[in-house]
Amino acid sequence: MRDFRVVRQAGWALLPVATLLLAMAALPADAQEAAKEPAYRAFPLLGSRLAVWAIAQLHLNFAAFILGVPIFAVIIEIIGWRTAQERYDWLSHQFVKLTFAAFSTTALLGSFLLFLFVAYYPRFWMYMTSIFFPTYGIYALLFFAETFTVYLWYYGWDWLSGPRKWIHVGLGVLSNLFGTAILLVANSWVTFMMSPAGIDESGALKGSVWAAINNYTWMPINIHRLIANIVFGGTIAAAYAAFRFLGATSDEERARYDWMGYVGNFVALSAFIVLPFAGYYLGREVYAFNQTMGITMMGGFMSWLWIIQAILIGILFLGSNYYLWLGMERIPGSERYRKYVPPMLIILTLGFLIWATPRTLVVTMDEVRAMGGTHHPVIGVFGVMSAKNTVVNLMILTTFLSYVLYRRANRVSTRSWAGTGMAVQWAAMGIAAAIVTYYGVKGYFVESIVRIGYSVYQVEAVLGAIVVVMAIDIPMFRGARSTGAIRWGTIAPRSQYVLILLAVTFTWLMGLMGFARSGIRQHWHVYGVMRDNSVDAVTPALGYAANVITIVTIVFFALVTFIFWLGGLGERGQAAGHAHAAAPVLAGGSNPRR
Amino acid sequence: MRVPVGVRVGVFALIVMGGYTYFANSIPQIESKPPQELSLEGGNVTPAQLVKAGEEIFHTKGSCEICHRIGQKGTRAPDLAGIGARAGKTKPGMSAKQYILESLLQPGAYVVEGYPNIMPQVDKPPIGLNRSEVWALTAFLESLGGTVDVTLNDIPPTVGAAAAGGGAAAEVKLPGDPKAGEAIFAGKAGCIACHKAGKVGASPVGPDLSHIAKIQTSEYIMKKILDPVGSGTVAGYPKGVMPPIFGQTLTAKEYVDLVAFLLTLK
Amino acid sequence: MNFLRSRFVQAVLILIAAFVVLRFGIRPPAPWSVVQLYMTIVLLAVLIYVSADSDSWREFVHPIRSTLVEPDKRHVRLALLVVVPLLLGYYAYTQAAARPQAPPELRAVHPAPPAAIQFRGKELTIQGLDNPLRKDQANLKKNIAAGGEIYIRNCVYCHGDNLDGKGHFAYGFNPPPANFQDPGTIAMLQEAYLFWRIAKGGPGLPKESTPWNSAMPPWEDRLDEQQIWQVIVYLYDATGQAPRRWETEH
Amino acid sequence: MRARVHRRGAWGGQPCSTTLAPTREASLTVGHSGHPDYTGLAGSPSPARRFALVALIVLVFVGAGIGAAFAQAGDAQAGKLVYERKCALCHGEKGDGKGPAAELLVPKPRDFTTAMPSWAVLPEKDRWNLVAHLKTLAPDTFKEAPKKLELPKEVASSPESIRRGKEMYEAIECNKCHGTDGRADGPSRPELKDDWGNAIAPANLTMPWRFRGGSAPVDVATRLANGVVGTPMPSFIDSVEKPEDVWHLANYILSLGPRTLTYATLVSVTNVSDAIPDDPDAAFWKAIAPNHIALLGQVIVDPRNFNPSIDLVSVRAVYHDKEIAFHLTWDDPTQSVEDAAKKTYADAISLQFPPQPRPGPERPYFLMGDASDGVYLLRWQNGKGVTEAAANGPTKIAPLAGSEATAKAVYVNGQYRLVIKRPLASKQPDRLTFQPAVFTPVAFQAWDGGAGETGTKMSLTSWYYLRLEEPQSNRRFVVPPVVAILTFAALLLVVRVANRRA
Repeated sequence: MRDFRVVRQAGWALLPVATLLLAMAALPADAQEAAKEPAYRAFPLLGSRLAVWAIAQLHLNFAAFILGVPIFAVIIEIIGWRTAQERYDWLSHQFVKLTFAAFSTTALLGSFLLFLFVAYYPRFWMYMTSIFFPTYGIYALLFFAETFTVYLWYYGWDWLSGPRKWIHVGLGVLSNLFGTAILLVANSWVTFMMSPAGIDESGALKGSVWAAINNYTWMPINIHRLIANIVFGGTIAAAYAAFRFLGATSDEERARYDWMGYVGNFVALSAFIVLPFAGYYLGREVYAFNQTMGITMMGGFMSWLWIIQAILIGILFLGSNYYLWLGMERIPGSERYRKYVPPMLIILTLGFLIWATPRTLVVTMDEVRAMGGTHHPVIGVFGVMSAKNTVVNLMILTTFLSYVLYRRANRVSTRSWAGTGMAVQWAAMGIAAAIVTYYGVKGYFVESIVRIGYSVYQVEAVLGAIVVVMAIDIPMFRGARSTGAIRWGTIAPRSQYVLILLAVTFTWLMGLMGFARSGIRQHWHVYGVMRDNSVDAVTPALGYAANVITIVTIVFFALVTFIFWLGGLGERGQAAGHAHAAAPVLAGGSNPRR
Repeated sequence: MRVPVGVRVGVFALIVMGGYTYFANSIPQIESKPPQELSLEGGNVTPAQLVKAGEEIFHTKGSCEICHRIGQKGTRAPDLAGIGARAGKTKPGMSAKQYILESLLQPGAYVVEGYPNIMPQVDKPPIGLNRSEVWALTAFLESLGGTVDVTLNDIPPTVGAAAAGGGAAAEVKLPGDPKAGEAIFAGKAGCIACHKAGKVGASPVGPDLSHIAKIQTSEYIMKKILDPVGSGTVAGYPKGVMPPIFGQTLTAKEYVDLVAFLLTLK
Repeated sequence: MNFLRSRFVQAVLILIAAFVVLRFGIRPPAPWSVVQLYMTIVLLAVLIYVSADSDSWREFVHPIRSTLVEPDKRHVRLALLVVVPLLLGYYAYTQAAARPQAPPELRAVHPAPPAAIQFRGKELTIQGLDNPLRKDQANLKKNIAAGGEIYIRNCVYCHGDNLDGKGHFAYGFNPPPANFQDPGTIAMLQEAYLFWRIAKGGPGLPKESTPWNSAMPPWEDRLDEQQIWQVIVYLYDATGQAPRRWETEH
Repeated sequence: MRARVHRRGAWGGQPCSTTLAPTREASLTVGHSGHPDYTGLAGSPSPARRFALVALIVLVFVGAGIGAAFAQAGDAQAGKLVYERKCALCHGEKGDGKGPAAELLVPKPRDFTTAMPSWAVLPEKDRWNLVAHLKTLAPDTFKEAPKKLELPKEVASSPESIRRGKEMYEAIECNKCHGTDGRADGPSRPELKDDWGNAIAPANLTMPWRFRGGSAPVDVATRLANGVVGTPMPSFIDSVEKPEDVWHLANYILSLGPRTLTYATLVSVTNVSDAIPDDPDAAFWKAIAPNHIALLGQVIVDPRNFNPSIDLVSVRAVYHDKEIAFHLTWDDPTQSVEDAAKKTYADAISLQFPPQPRPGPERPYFLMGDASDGVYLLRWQNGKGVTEAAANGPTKIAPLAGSEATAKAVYVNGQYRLVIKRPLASKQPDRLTFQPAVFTPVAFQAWDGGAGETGTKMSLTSWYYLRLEEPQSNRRFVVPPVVAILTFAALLLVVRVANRRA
């Protein structure tokens, strides 16, 4: 029975690979033939652009999920393996199960996307092939290797346990390496479209394909996507746990999924905190590649996109903190820290207000006249980078404080130097906040080029404080006295909606950023090289983009729900047949030792 | 009545996304349209579009403004205001359309009295307009006081062949004689009064031209001689010293020779 | 004051106070769109505040629930059932009957410059372009003075003699002329960007910056390259701002 | 209270001579605490040109909100630096009014009545330093300390006062320059010159918000008592019958127009059911609220117009199911038609629309469109009437055949009032069909032919919105009850659910 399923699933995943190879073979061999091809064909009803957009976005969502989740799944598996805690192994297996269910859908969407390119943008695809043909083979090979290792990893879970666990962990690591390599290859195509390199004026490849791969935005996108994938995987896994929590019928089940949601969210949050820095690096490289593109992105046509992005990020910040605060309630002893909540909330809210302040205002003419210009003398001060960098760093610091308080909610340090340690921790955070604010204010009085450099100091101050605080925190609470075990499963149900809010918001945000990344090319397929002459060459307005993103996100969640439901069906059938896989008892008695 | 978890979560997610979508739709919507690219040949072009394209070419690629002005008498070339009306009467037996085309494609065939014969053929490098561009430019000139009646068929198919083939301006081979140009540099034009060019000249008034062909395009050099002010002055040198008279004092041959000489300075 | 202890009352008071501050405390008045955005954020924060722990949430919900449920609050309940719909209906009436206003507009503050422009038949690459006059420090003073003359002859009508965008013609144009004293304008831009804006004016703007509305003339018809650079050095000198430099890396 | 005023000669409303009478020791103390006091100047009788300039500058600076009693000593050297930075471009380094901007400004820089902005942005110290520096430019003039002039006691505005003011207005012949209704259309207007021989226009008294000296009664009374140095405006304190007549005059002048004006951002077109009268002076129009639109000089295309004559048009617009009508009111000091001998052109005004309604924010270029994207104009010219026209730029205006628009204009005492009518829907594809409840772009252009305005020499606006109010909109009666009922239902549901759970 199970073997049959393996074959069937493997078939599903291999089908796209075959399609891909077939499609490539079908491409006209030489340029003579290519010239006869029409440049575009029209996708029925939707139009080619919308079709490609929607499928690419869906494919990307799934791909991000199946690449992101295994990264922390393998880390959790290693934790479980080294600490010999069954529940981590169970959790890791759960996560991989989620990935696994989404695997073939990803491949299917990928091949569909390929079909769309070949069929509806033949000339564009021809051009990309002329540059990247060598990478296609590598991609197919990597995909095959990835499929193979993930299958072994998932199905070998029981078989490769005990003394052979190291092989199993090795498989997990290997599948992640393959997955990341796939990401890097695919990114080279995407980033080449944004910031082409290694080609001559006519657009032909100059030297080796490596120059085209290693273009301005390739490495920043690699880093940004890798981190974002972890965040995304974490939020989706947490949302899944939240969903199961809300539908749970027993305390034991609730406890288990409460914990799973917590871990998923913790993973997401940890990666999320570094994401803005990766985004900043990407932004800088875009500017460095082409100033016009940079300004289109930040100041011009897309300026309001960043206000929406700011609102989404603000909601992610508020939501993450809110979840931690609600989570403290299930920890005896946390009442000590409740008094910190209002001040933290005030900082986060003020930060959010400034963070979301638009620079390009939506104003009526009456308002313009009242303001004496399109700039507001007060609000304008908050709309600039200096203010935003400052508040986002303070928000990160506050979120970190929330997490530190959560960590020590049920613990009392027994170290003799605890008082001094805490004083140093507070001082580190205070100094970091002071540095951030100082450079934020000073940024208004220096010229731009100097101001840009200040953001680096601000980031360093925050990261420095995080490192110092954690370096003290870990020894300080080793072997600490407990004020009581965490009562998993007793968290307020509204916290689970927060997890769902975070997942929805992050997915939507990914769609928005996809639009931004793709939209800044404007009317180019390959920026500055291959013009988009199709009927869809117009870069749509934000409202239209939002509609598309919402629909794609709904479809994505519907598909995910359906796939998880299918996975659940199998599990139920199994549960009826065999004894239920040992799920660790979490309620009571388990005090996570780290 | 308990609402199923799936429904509750679904509704919640929809509300959240609906909020984002509503906000994105509530701000004024701006699309980014690609710049209009006029495909002249084969397409249905209105005279107005043609004139607009021609006006663009006049100001940019055509480099016409180096010598010609509209509504202002130039020192090197006639004022083009009202050319559309005047063109039909200038040369007996020639319509406005024919006259303008002749002036663009064979500038030497008829030179307005009082002006030197210095105009280059617009379909040859360095200007190198293609057939459509000549078409649009003619339409624009006709529109200055006359009616636009030029069609693509009026323009010989051979026009712009050189431009289409060559492409890059770097390959321009000018017909001038560098030897003769050197004599003009030292003699008639008096460039050596201010410029140094290799062994010739020494005065530091203007920039050293010994390697000018390496650092400047032929286009720039040609323009700079005719329009010293409009082409900008190299930083560090006084502005407005170079006289703007060469368009009038030099003959077309002398001018071409001088450019040819300067282009040898690498 | 026991009354102020109530979470429900606190929530309402915070919202009212925030609205009063944002709507009436900022001078000149903040655009309505910004006030709305801010109030949404404040509302979110207040909801989190009242529900951040279970006690607080119970306390917040209690008055609402008791009003809805308890028999002795029947009159309050009925009153609310009448008053709230009436209030919202009245609000809807004021909205529907209001005199229509000109719709709000959005105009990109810093539109994206082209990589290169055609300036009087010559191609100028904007990206990485520096003001040539800055190299000539000896004559900078002279150039600034020349720029001042050009400014006062050409620009002052809109941008004002104090360079604050309040010239004679400023009050009637939409968009209003740029205020160079504002640190958010020229101080954020490279000189080459200013060159593009001055040379090409309103008609040279990309679509998202509503080129059809801008009254900025394309100055390439009147000023030559040197003169535009002179005006630019004057603008920075007269406002005490420094231009943004190009980054040296890459 | 009798003002101590030393004056020479009487002006009697004559066009000004080029000599200045600078012996006015005009300083007045007025019991009006919110207002600054004014310090007049005394000096030698020499009408030195530089003196006049410096005097004016000092007057303006001192007037800019500084109490005379606390006149501080400024640092002339520091003032020189400020002067060079902020003033010299207009007024010249030597203060002789020969800065580079001088040729374009009207009135010329030395005359501060219109072109000079408020320099209140400068720190007070800088302003005092400037005063000190300015005094060094004409040192002889400032040897004597200024003396004071006192205005009579303020008379509050009342119908009687205004009536008395109107009598005085005619008695001292204000109308010779300022016109019967104060619209600057008096018969002497063409001959007016400032003290240096430049043509200068009288103020339009119906627009007090434009008075550079301020539009408070005390400001106006001060101008009347003092005159405006350097301009043909003399002192009238001795011409009026009684000194307090300056207050009656001030009250009358301020009754001619609103103190401030709110400019419109939207032209609202009212829906009417009756026939729309052709006569611009019909009572019908008075009931419609005007939309005031600011016009500015065209400075983009040559020849440019830096000193536009017409700067305001008030628009009233109505429509019914067949027609739309625009009632336009604007001040023009001279009624003129095309006349090559006198170098005048026809007065004209035009309304500009896109030729078709279009979705999205995109529109033709506001300056009458361009070659590829033209505009549709409703254009009225004095003597020629209304035409419909298409324009592809300010120099490419082509009348459209088969115009369906009609117009009727009147010109009274320096003001045009015009009604233009057109069918709501146009049968032609190149002419806009007006639709209710749609924001239609609209712009205006005006030409004062008497001031030599024609072609691109015009005043104009950028795009505004025009909106036809929905006919008999029921929305406000339908929407609120629906909202109320829905709210009620929602509340009821909440109460019921809560009770069931409890």
